[in-house]
Amino acid sequence: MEAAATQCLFKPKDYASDQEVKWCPGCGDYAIINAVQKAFSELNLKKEKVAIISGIGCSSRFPYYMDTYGFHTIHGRPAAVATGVKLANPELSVWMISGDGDSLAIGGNHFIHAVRRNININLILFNNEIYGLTKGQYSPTSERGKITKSSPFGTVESPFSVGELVLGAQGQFYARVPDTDVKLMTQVIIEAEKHQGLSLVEVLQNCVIFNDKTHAEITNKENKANNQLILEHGKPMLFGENNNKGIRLNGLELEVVTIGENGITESDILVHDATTKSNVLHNMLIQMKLPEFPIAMGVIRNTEASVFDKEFTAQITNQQETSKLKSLDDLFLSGNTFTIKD
Amino acid sequence: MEAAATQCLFKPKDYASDQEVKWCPGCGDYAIINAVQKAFSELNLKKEKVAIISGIGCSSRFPYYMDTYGFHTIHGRPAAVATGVKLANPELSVWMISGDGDSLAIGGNHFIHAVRRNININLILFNNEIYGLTKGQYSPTSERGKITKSSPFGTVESPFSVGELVLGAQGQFYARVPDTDVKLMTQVIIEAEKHQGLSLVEVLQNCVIFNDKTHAEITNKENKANNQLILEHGKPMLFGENNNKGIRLNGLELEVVTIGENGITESDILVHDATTKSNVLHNMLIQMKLPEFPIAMGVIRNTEASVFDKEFTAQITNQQETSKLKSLDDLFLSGNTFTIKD
Amino acid sequence: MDKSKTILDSVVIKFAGDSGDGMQLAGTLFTDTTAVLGNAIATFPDFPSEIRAPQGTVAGVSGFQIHFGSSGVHSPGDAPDVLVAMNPAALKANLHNLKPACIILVDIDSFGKKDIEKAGFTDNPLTDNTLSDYKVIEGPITSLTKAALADLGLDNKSADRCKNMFTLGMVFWLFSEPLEQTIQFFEQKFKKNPVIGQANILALKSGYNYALTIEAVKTSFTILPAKKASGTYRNITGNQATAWGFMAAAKKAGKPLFLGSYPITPATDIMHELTKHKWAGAKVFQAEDEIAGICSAIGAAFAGNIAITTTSGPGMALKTEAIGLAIMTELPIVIVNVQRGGPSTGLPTKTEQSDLMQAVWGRNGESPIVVISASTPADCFDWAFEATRIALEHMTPVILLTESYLGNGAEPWKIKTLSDLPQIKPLTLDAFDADWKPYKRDEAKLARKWVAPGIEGLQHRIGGLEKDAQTGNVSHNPQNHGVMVDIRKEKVARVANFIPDQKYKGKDAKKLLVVGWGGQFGILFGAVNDLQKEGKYIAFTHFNYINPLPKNTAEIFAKFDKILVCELNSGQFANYLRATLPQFKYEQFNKVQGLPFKISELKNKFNELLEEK
Amino acid sequence: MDKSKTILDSVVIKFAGDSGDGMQLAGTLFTDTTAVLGNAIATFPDFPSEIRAPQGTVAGVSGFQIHFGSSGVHSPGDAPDVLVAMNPAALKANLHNLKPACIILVDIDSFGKKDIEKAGFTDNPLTDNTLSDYKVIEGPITSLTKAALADLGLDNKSADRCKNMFTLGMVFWLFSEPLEQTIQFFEQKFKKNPVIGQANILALKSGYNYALTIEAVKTSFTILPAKKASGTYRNITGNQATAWGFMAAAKKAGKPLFLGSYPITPATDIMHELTKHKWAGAKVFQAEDEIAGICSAIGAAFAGNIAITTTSGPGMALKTEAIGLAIMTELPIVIVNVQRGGPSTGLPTKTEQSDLMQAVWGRNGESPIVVISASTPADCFDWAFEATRIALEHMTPVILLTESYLGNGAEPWKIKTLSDLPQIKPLTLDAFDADWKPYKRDEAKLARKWVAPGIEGLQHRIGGLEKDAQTGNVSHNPQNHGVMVDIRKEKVARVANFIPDQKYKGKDAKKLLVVGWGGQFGILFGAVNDLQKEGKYIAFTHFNYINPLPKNTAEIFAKFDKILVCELNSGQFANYLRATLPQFKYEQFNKVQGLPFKISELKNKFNELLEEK
Ligand SMILES: Cc1ncc(C[n+]2csc(CCOP(=O)(O)OP(=O)(O)O)c2C)c(N)n1
Ligand SMILES: Cc1ncc(C[n+]2csc(CCOP(=O)(O)OP(=O)(O)O)c2C)c(N)n1
Ligand code: SF4
Ligand code: SF4
Ligand SMILES: [Mg+2]
Ligand SMILES: [Mg+2]
Repeated sequence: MEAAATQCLFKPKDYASDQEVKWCPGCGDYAIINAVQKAFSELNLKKEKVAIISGIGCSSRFPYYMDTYGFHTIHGRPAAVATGVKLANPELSVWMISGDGDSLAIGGNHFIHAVRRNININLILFNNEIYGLTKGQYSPTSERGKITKSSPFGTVESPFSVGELVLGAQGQFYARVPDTDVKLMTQVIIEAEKHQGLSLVEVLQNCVIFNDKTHAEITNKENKANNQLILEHGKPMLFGENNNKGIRLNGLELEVVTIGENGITESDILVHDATTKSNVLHNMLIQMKLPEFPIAMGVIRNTEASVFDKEFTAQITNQQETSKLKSLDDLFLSGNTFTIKD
Repeated sequence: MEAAATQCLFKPKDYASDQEVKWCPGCGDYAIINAVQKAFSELNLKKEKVAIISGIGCSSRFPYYMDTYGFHTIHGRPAAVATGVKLANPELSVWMISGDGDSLAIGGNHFIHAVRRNININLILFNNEIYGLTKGQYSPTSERGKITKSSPFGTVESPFSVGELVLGAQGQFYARVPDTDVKLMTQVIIEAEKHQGLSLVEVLQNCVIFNDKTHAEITNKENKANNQLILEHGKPMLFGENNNKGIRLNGLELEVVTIGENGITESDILVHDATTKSNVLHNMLIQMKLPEFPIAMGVIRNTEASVFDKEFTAQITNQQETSKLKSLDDLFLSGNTFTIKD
Repeated sequence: MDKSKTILDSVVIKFAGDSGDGMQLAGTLFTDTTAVLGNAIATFPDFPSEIRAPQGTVAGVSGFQIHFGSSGVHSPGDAPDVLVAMNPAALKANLHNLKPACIILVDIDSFGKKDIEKAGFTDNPLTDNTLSDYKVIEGPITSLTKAALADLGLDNKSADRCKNMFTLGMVFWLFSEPLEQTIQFFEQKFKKNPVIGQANILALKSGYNYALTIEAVKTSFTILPAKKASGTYRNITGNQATAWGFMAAAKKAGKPLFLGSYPITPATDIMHELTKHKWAGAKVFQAEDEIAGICSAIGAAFAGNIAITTTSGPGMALKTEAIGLAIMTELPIVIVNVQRGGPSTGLPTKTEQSDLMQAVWGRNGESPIVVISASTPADCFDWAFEATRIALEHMTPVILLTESYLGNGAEPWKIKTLSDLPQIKPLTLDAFDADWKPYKRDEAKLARKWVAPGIEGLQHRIGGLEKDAQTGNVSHNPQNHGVMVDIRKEKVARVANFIPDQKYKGKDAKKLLVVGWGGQFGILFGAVNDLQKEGKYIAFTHFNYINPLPKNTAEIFAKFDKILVCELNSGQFANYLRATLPQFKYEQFNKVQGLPFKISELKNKFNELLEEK
Repeated sequence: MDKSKTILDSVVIKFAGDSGDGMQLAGTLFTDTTAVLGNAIATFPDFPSEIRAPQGTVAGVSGFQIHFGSSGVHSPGDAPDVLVAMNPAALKANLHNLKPACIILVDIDSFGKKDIEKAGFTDNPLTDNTLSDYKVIEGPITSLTKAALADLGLDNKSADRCKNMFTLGMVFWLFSEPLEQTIQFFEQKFKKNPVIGQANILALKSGYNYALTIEAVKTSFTILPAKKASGTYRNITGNQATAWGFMAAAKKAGKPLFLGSYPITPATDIMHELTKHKWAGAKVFQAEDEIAGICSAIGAAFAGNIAITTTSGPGMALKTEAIGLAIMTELPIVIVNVQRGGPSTGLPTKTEQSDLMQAVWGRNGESPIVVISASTPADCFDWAFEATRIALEHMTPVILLTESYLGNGAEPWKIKTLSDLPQIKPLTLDAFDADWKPYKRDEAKLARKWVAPGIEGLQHRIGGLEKDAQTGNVSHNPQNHGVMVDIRKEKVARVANFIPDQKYKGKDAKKLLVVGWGGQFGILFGAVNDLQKEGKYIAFTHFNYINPLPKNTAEIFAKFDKILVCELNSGQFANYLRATLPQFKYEQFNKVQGLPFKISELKNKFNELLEEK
């Protein structure tokens, strides 16, 4: 139960509920909730206008810790529940919180359909490449060969690439961020809320207990300048300790070049356009892998397209305005009827 | 019940079962079963080594009509059942028959996971862009705005593009064929069987009853030369009535050019490479749409990658060879035991 | 020419032909006309699961049976008085089940040698003695239809398609029924394609005239209108009535209606119907599967909409887990299961009542839920309305069981106006209230309040983990779990305090109580009624409220020597009663053939029990 | 220093601490040692559903209870004789449930002011009178552990982690048990990280010595070995025993073993166990969800493997539809449900028996299935074996119900060798046979033959639509459907002809029959046993075969005045019995708190019924 909200702006901590946060000490989920609270505060979201829907998993305990409306549903189904929430009340700011198991194993179908429909929901995917809550089995994002409780001899499956799957399902917004960069996370989450349609934020999240340091090569302080390319719309794709490395297009392939070497200048470097309809370059950016490439971070794709809940509602409004039927009584009495008199 | 098979080669009709085929007269499914029987015959498949697994839908009645082992399972789940069949007996040639509803609506999750795992199954997707068996509701591949029994005012959803979804799920083999071209279908099905890993054949299939002529613009005799680009590995991407139109790469975009116009020669035309690891160009080919482009047909992607059932089995064999445990008695008596004497 | 007329109480007609022969349309149009004439009617469509099953085979026969009359119409009838057989297969499929002296109307054009063989006859049944007990009307229907339409310039196929209307015209003549309404239907329907409309109308008229010309049977029949309560009626199928009931409930509750559903036979028509009525604000979401169907409904309920999901057996199975979530979060949703033949994919187009156990008990954990069922096509309206009322006023998911037999069947519905219907009072809280807690309950019903997102200060979280009995916060406390298990059970049990008493028919009959539930109402009623008229000591009680049972159920059962539970399964309601009211002994009469009961087989069973000592 | 020793029959110890304190490991190691000493044991791990629930809170307490002794060990015990409380929260969580004069071992280092408040105490329970009835052993365990390990150069956290072993050392001293086995465990486990191994060993020894030094309690205890049947034993959990039972069954049936599963608490360990044994050919497929888990198993069964799927409540719900397919296609699969607290996500780490109805009846259509249940951790081996035998020899899916309480609990298992076990004879057909038809059956069992793809000439098709009783081709024939519904039912019923008779204990007791099923066997047995020793007229029968029931069940029930069904749910087996054997009256004793029964509460109930007239 909550005290009535006041008119003034909310501080990040105002979005915290009275429930004790129960993630393991050191879990990457803490950073994510911080970023979300910061973003909500910057967006000045009214708590009562927010509905946070999650599935089952460590990550999915998230709604309990937020002083908004929240629903901790069942494993794999938050996208379907969130779809119902949004269609029932399009005024709400609907957030879906989910794990790599929740959204990509059992929930894969609802996930790709929510993406395809481009319903206006913000989906934060906590990708720790493991099933945390069930104590450490491999997930559909675990790298091939990974040794876990359910793969004592290493997995023999190729993982999904979240971004590629999203784009393959006609996704219009995809961002990737490490849990170590709260600032970037906050920005990206703000962008996600602003985007109309399904906004997918993949967070590379660390599970200290069952998959510690999976993302370390990318996120480590020592490596991050060289191993992350932080994309900004309209900015050249530069990275590296001295910000002098960049991405260049060579035919149908990307390559890493260094400004000042071999006559390369900034004008050779690609400028990021998140808003272009074509997903060809977005896909290429998503596919960049260590060690040849840095990992692309930030908002990779952010395009406008028809928004499902908007059109769904508009069709109803349109019928309400144009139909000859105005009441159920009209309907019941339409067509062939017959009357029996006493 | 079947007579014992003889040693000689099978004719296409030898693969037909004794059950009456019950599709509507004029249904595109007839052409597909013909192509499959032709392909089986050319591949000289032994009937008893073939298992055909389907879900539910008009298309999924397919196994009943084939004199092989067959399983008409439940709606949306054939990929999961087929995975069990293949892992249980990797010697079998496993075929999955499914519809756009079966594989992309209810069965979407098993579909993308089978693709991701690259299990050695041939999946023929009958894409009639409608739910046939339930009498005509829109499917996840129905075009936006489509009027059907369940969308009397037109759909407000964007469809999946099968090929894009397959590639987004790490697919290694994707082919597209119209049901009107039995010869091409037969070739493609043969290629699918030869490919190791999941082979996806999307057939643009006509449902005469509930979605007649959906693919007509592509498949009509009058249009097909201009509206289809039939890809062959190692061949230039030429099409058109006079086979003088072609696809050229222009930056990150494809364009249609005419040989002989504006100085274009055959050397400007892209040569199809189905086997290249990169899916960038494959994706661009899949994305080509009328009226600007012809629709790409044939085997678009055909790449080698680890095959799930092979590695799954190899891991077991490896353990059998290397483990110190040799019998269950060894296992039961290993570790801490204690003995009570009389 | 005048025809002598026989006035009948009621008649059963069956239209039978190939799947492509348009028998469902002919039957429906006949039903519409006869309904408008004020007859009591009951219909039973019966078709193969293939879209166009192989032409000319028995497996491909599509049938539409209609029973109509002035009285005694409680069911679509055991067997036809008049059979329309468009081809040998249609004849073959129905030969084993005809009333003595049945009239058989056949299209002799379709009785070629090949057709006869395809149907599985060795000889021509029209010329050997097969039909000697029946009155056969032979008409060259196909050729006459073509001839009649010759001037319209139609292609062969389109002309051929009109033969069902030629036939219908003949049937209309037989029963002295007017053509006007059917003509209007075609004028309306083919506004954009008037040639086809005209062709059908012409065929209809030609058939009528042909029958008149040949004086098809010596007498033709007239059925007087039924003595029905005065009022305005329309013909309605169970699925349509279900959809309309929900729309009415939403209006009377003042909340938007949301349906999340995935197509499945025979439930899809509810979705088809609702989606037409976006003008009334109906939000219809065709989900990617049944799980998304119910989950979207749960989300919509959480967000304050009246949320429904519709399905049939296998889809119901898939919804099992999510129903548990609705039970745990105590959200008001209605789950409709239009039952069909099972198990598994089973017999998708056939009727059965075999999902009762699944509804009552088929979930993990202690998961009590309200289960109710409809009993006639038209009362699907009332039970959809009542299901919604219970869900909203008791904050609980409700399962509504109907059947293929109801969903596809039709009967006249005495039209209700919105003002006839009671208000529904959802337990919403619409503004901040400092005393509120998410799982605080009202005393009478043990229901919690419905608080949709949007209200300042009432933010809260719900979920599938066990929750504290007051705050709704996650609780792993053992005692609290025990308390919550009991509360959930008692909340459902208390619905019994807010429903009417169970009734029974047959005051002085102490010997045998016939117990029914669901869609077999009319047939059971008819059978019992017949025996009551014969003066037998037999009574009848029919359940619509399954869980909880009406409070006076035991009281009624106690009055009788024998209790016979009749259902289209292997004894599920009987077993449920044994578990719920174990003090009584229950006899069973069951049929699991994908078909409704026959009045005759019921009467045999009843008589058997009545004669036993 | 010599210590005086008390010899005891049996003792209950509970290790309790924070989720991170390693209580499960301490408990398991203690169990292993005491098992090897030949004691009878029963264990009960009990932990929160969070991975690391908040430190220092009652919600975060993880417990491991073990009952061991020479006799009378039928359950993990109602309440501990010895409580190890690593912090105030662990004390708080257990205070309400201690034996009088219980020994409480606490780490005083963790009784700071903040810790005490976090646990919800107002004052320090060690210094106010809270514990005056108990014998408290206070040890500065954290600081002593650190001191003991000072020389190893470990970081603080790693040193801290060894305090569970310090504590375990103290407990070993208390019960005069040797350290060797635990030392070996650490040497083995930390081969690659010997410092950590040494640290644990050092902590263990230091704890032992510390207890000895302070003479922790005046007397220390000795438990004599149990009088068990001679043979070689090992300690085993229910989940491990289940996995091994399947492996043994596969060997004895001569077919490869396939598991399709998706992780879910508390069933996942079966998969973890099986996947280790690829050397034995076990094919373990971690599917994308539970539906794919069972569907892959169905596919594997079709292809001739012994196919299993394992899950718990919500996952079971998801498998509902596919179970129907296995019933329809009559393929041999085993579905294991390790039950947990429901409904919905419920209480994932707690035990319950509330999925019985779901197992027996929770599907669409008439879908009979064999249901059996295990009753102790070790006999999960036998019931997994038996489930497989029935599936293969009767060509039917089988549901095996176990419980969290069994799956995680452990007891000594008298090791079986493969030669001890009977052969399983699957109904395979391995070569062409002109007489064979896909749905032709043997007369005794009504089972069809198992024909896997690969055999020339036996190509055939199966599926979820109703099928012809002989050919297995799709059939929409109503009579055939009726026949098939009956055959499927009768096939399951006939399993009763191939299972042993039900037994009961308590020959001359006509007054009260206690009926149990599943994992509460030991506790129920213990409670009845106690009263029988007191000379009360009470008997006990425990069911492992649920559907069908053993043939002599009614015969046994008929011998008694009262039948009391005891189960961890609201009365599901009782309701099932009412439906199945309605001629008897069933009383109920139920508990739905996520916890096993207590012997004391059972005895109270039994006495109450015995005293009633
Ligand atoms: C129907 C169902 N199946 C399985 C589970 C068990 N389960 C709970 S969470 C989970 C996976 C968690 O992984 P992920 O979604 O990646 O979340 P994380 O814990 O890693 O944040 C599983 C398998 C369940 N609760 N319900
Ligand atoms: C669990 C379940 N849900 C729904 C259905 C109903 N159903 C049968 S087939 C089908 C869709 C068929 O569409 P598609 O897969 O495209 O096959 P098509 O008939 O077009 O070949 C549906 C919704 C079912 N049989 N089972
Ligand atoms: S198990 Fe992993 S993901 Fe879960 S709370 Fe702990 S650290 Fe976080
Ligand atoms: S309904 Fe459509 S897809 Fe189905 S059999 Fe007929 S034509 Fe083919
Ligand atoms: Mg995860
Ligand atoms: Mg389709």
